[in-house]
Amino acid sequence: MLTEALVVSAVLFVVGTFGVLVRRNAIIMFLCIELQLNAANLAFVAFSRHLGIDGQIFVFFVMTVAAAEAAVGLAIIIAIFRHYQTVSVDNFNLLKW
Amino acid sequence: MTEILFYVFSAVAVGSAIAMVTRSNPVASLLFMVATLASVAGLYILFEAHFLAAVQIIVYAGAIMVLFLFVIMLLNLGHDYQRDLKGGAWAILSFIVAGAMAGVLARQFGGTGASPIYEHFRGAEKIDALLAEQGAVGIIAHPLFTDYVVAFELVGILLLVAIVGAVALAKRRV
Amino acid sequence: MTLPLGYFGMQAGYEVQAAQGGAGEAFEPFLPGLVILLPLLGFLLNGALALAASRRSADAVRGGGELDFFHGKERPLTHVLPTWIGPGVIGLAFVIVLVNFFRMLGADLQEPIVRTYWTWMATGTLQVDAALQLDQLSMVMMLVVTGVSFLIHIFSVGYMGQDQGYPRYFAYLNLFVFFMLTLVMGANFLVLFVGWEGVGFCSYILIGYWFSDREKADAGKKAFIVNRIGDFGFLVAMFFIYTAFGTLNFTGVFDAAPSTLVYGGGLVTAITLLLLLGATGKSAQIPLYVWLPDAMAGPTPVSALIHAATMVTAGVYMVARTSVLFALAPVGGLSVALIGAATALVAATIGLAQYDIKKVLAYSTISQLGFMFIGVGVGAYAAGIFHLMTHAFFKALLFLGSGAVIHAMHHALHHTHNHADPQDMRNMGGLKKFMPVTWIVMWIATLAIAGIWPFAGFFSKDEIIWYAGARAAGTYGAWFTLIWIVALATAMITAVYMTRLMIMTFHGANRTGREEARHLHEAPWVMTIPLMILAVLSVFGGWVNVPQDIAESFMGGFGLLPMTEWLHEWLYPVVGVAKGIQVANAGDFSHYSPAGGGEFTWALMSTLAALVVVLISARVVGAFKIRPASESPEPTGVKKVLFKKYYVDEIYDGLVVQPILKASRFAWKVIDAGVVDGIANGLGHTARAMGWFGSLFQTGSVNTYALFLAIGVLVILGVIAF
Amino acid sequence: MPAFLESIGYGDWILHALLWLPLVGMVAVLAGPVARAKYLAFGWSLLLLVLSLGLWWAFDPGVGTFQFFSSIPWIENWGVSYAVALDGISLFMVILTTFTTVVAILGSFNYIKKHERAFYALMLLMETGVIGVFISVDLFLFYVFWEITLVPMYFIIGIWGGERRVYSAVKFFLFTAFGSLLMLVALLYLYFAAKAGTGVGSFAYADLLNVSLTLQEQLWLFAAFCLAFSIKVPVFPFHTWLPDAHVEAPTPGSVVLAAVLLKMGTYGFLRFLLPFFPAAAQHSTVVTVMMMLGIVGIVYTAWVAAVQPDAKKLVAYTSVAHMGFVVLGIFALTTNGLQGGLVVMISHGISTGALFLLLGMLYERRHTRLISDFGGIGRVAPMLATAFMITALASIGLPGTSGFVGEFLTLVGTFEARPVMGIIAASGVIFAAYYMLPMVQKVFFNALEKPENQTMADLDRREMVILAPMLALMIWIGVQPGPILTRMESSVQVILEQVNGNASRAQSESGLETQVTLSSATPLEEGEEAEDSAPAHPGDEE
Repeated sequence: MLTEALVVSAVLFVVGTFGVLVRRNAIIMFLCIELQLNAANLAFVAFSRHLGIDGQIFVFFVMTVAAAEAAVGLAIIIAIFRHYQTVSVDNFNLLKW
Repeated sequence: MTEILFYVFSAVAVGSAIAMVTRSNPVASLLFMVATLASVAGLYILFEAHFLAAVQIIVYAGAIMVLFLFVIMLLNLGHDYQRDLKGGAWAILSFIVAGAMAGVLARQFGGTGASPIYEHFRGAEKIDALLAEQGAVGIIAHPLFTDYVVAFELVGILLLVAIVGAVALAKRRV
Repeated sequence: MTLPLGYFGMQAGYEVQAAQGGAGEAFEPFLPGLVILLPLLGFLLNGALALAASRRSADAVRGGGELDFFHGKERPLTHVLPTWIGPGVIGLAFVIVLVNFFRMLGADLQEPIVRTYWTWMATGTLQVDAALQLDQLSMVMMLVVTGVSFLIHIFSVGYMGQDQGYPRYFAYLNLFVFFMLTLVMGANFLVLFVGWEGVGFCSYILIGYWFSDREKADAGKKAFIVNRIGDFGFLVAMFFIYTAFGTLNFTGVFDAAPSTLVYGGGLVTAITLLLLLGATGKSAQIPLYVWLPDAMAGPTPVSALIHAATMVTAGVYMVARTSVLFALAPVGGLSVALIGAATALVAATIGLAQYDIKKVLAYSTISQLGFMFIGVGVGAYAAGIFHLMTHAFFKALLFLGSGAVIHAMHHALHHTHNHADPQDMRNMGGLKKFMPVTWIVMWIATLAIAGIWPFAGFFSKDEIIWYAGARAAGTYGAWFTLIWIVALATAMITAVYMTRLMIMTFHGANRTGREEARHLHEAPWVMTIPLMILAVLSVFGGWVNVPQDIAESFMGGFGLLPMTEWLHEWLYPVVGVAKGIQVANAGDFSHYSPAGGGEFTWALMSTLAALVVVLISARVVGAFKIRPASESPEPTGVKKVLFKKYYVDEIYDGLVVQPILKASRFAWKVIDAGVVDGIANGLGHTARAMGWFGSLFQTGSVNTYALFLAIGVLVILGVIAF
Repeated sequence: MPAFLESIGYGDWILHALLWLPLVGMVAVLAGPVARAKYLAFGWSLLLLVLSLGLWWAFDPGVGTFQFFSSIPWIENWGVSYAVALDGISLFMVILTTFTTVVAILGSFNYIKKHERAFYALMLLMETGVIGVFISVDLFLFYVFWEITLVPMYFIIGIWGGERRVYSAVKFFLFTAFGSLLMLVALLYLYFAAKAGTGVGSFAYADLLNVSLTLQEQLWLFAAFCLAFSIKVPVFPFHTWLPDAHVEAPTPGSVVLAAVLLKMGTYGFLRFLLPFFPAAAQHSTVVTVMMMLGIVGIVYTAWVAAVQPDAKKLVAYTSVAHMGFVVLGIFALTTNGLQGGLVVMISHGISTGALFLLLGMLYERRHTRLISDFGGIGRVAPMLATAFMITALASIGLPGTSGFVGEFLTLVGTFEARPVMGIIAASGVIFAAYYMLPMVQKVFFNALEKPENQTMADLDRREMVILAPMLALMIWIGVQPGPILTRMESSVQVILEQVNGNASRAQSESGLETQVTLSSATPLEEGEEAEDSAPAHPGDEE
């Protein structure tokens, strides 16, 4: 079952990646990143069944960081939205050169 | 039974993930995401990670996703949305990259089990024994408050900082 | 300075070992270092006074005016003390030199006395000492330098007395004497070179003494740069000498030279030719003579001291000093003589057509230096030094005399606010009744330079011509014959242009203008006394070295000339080795005459010819109708070519100066700013272009970055997987 | 004097004091009041000068190898140590540095008007860096100090410079940093090669001295080091940063740059390039190329200097010409050449430093550097003119001044090695007059026509105090260079022995090693192997 879980994890990760690449809505991009994190979590949990409980501890930490990240990220999105009245990342391209 | 459940949860997780990525309506995406998270929580249970599954449902699917929903609604993105998928060459390029990544990962993970790394995978019984002894919470809590206590405290500080940061960022300039 | 008239038991020729009378006593030099230190001390004292005075006048300039140091009731101290310090230190030095000279006379000095003071440069392989050398040659030079300098310093007290920069002038002049003495007393090539460059520098600051005048500053600069070309030759010659001998000491080099160097070999020829290049720079010979006429921009006493009597003769001294090397290199010697002959002729012809009294004298100096070069070139080193000495007397006299004339002219023109050129002979005429003393002494000098018996120039010049002719019998005989003919012709031309100068200046009608003529007067005693002393020397100075033939058959009978060939005997310990080498390798021709006849015959003929030329040209020039400069037409034809000095300055400017300037600009604008900096900037631009290309990837769009990230991850995964 | 120095244990602490005291001074300047910054910096640098002068007596002229050696391990894993020492070559560089710093700080009293504390702090930082370069006998340490010197100079040009200061500062930084990086690569290669040879990694000078390298390797490493040093010197095609930097730098910056920073390049030639890669340094083509570049530097830059309208740029180009003499003397590989080169370094430091100070004084009075804006200054500022004249004469090498001693010995040394090169280089004496005299004439002689020049002040007391010791040194070294030459002679001999001895050794081995390297791995890989095996012998580390 480990192999299958890993394949699922890989598929979820790739779907998340694809989402990050093609979506313009910053919030959805965020969601996709959460998806990638979950994919990783799944792999951790799958491995922890065989290699020890530490994998679950990592998942715990990843979730915490994801929560923090979501809080700050969404706050940033709100701040940006106040400025541009949009959350489409195509409009946020000042960060160059 | 477990096998069937595994495939069901997996199918739901992958399917709703794809739907999440492809739906244009943010709220719909979000709901599909919740579905994905819930199925992943189911997978966790199958792997005997009961505590994590509970946290996944409560914190992730519950709290964090609601936070997302709040923001979508706060910014009034729930309607008048426009299609925000990038199209054309960009989508093809992204698909190729993502597909290649999937291929590589699948090749790596989807081995036959003959790989030497699987030789060591004999810990399930031990974990089951521990689980029986300490319970679903205890098995996490024990290492968390002994070996990983520093990291645990740091994560706590991180959350505090994130709260302060979020407040500072989202606060309306007076 | 008259030489003591002691008769030394005398043999003709060089083969005989010179055994001087009163031999046996060791020569004990008397404070030789002080000879050099005294002028340096004078320089420091006068220099301090000069700075003090300059600061005062600078304050006045800053206040918007000019400070006249002589306006007040009495001269300020800064302008009084130099009168005593300047000539004083030189006079003291002269006295010390005289003491040494008498001591040397009484001693039998075969080897030079070397006094080492400290080690100047010492590396693992090279050792150069700060050392002075006393021998017969340096003694002659020291006497000439200090003696003539002393007189010129005294003259300067009068001539420069009303100059605002009086202390500065004496500071420079003392510094010059210091370097000149270093030059003639140095015991190795490097100490000589210190003096060599030092006098060049002093010449530079003294020519540009009135530095506010652009032309004068230019002339000084030209002198220094042209001199440096010569110095380059000298420097390279030193490298050759050092690598060949491992030392730069005169004694070491000259003792080793006959055994180390091959007669006529490439090395010694190269050394001598390079030394010759150095000498042409310092002594104003072709091709580097062009600075000397311009150098007349300096004060006239400076021209007398530096550009007639001492510094310009350094080249002759150097050739005589390195006579051993030149004797070993027949081609080197011949080149010296050829250059001397060419210079003598060219300069003399230019001198024919000049109007500026100092320019005439300048070209005359170049021409006479050419004679000295012929002398040292044909191997008659003593004759060259002899002419150097007599020339120092009569040319200093001529310059100082012209200085007195210019001084008078300047005052006269100044009184009437006339802006005519006080140095242009066309503005003079008939000055003899205003300045009789000057007139007489200048005629004495003219007769001396024209080579008329019994004046000093006769003996020295005649001897050079004789030896040039004598060499016609040996190798390169055709060249020496040519040199001999040129020398004879030049001697006649000398008589012509000098007579022309005298007639235009002192005879005929006065052309200064009626009002100006009232202010013409004789120079003060402080200027005329040095003139008179020099005049005496110009008359009798030649008697120290009367050819034996002449002494016995002509004048000896009158008992007038107790010394014969004294200078030859005196210098024998220094130049004898060279003479020996020459005799051994090329043969002895000192009694050969290319056109027959003995020394006496030729001497008689030449003095008669010179006399005739002087008389004829006096009549011819006297018959010309000369008009003041402002009314004179521009010279035409041959006269114009001569007046324009064969356009040599223009040719040099076009062929050397401008191309170097153009090349410099090219190097700066094109190579430096264009190519070198262009490549550097080009690299910078390339880096920038690459950066611009890289910046294309920085779209600012998150998706793009995410794609790059994904590709990166993919690559890493691929590396792990495969 | 030596007895007194002995009694206070001078030799034990002097190098450390010279190296670190400027930093203490820097902190003091930064912490102190602005108004006192310059006095504090001046007093502090004067103290350092006095301290460093003791070296003159404490130094033993008979010993050619390093003196006052002390070494403390720093980064032991890499074999880096804090090792400082002094020999006859660095002795003069250190004294020149302390002297120049005093002069430069005193010369900037009126010139520096903004951010005074920062400026004087940077000057002291510079002193530490430069002294560090000259006394380090550990290449890692050397490299650290080498790079440290860039920083203060970059800011000095960039903050207190003229109109195009930023361009010049960046150009200066990029040029020198570019060379340094190549040197770092070569240095690491050398380190690993040494490790491969001995099994112990060390950056110590003595350990890297005897690394056995093939001729091929030597040539490459030589090229890398040489490029870094050549840019610093600067040798001909890399010189264009110098005029720009000099023109834009403030007077004290120019003084330090000319007097000390350029010497780091030639010092590097002497200290590292020649002894480390003797076979390359004696390689006929290499010597020819380097000497040609030196000659081009002498003649070509003299020509370029002659047509500069900007007096400071003119002097900057003459710097290149003088450094050309040094390069020439060094690569002549003769005693005379090396000693002459060293004397030129000292002499150039003093005379060009003085020229820049004098030009700075003119600039303070007239706020222009263009030669054509002056004329007749000799009448209103006779002291300034006299000082300038003497300095100019020392610069063009009139006998009796310091410039002549150096140039003459250099040329003699060159002539011994390559007569034709010596002759061509000797023509530099002509061109020196060709560039310097017209400038002197146009500035100090000619008519005093411009009204703004007529009110120019002469030297004040502070300026005389600055110039007097410099002028005295120019003449003293010109007349009596003996004490200096004897102090450097043994060290020069040591370097020559290292070059000649090591070269013969390398050549005898290179025949064997070339064949080995052709077939097997490069030494770098050998070095890595050795690194792997190193922990097997932990005892070797100590």
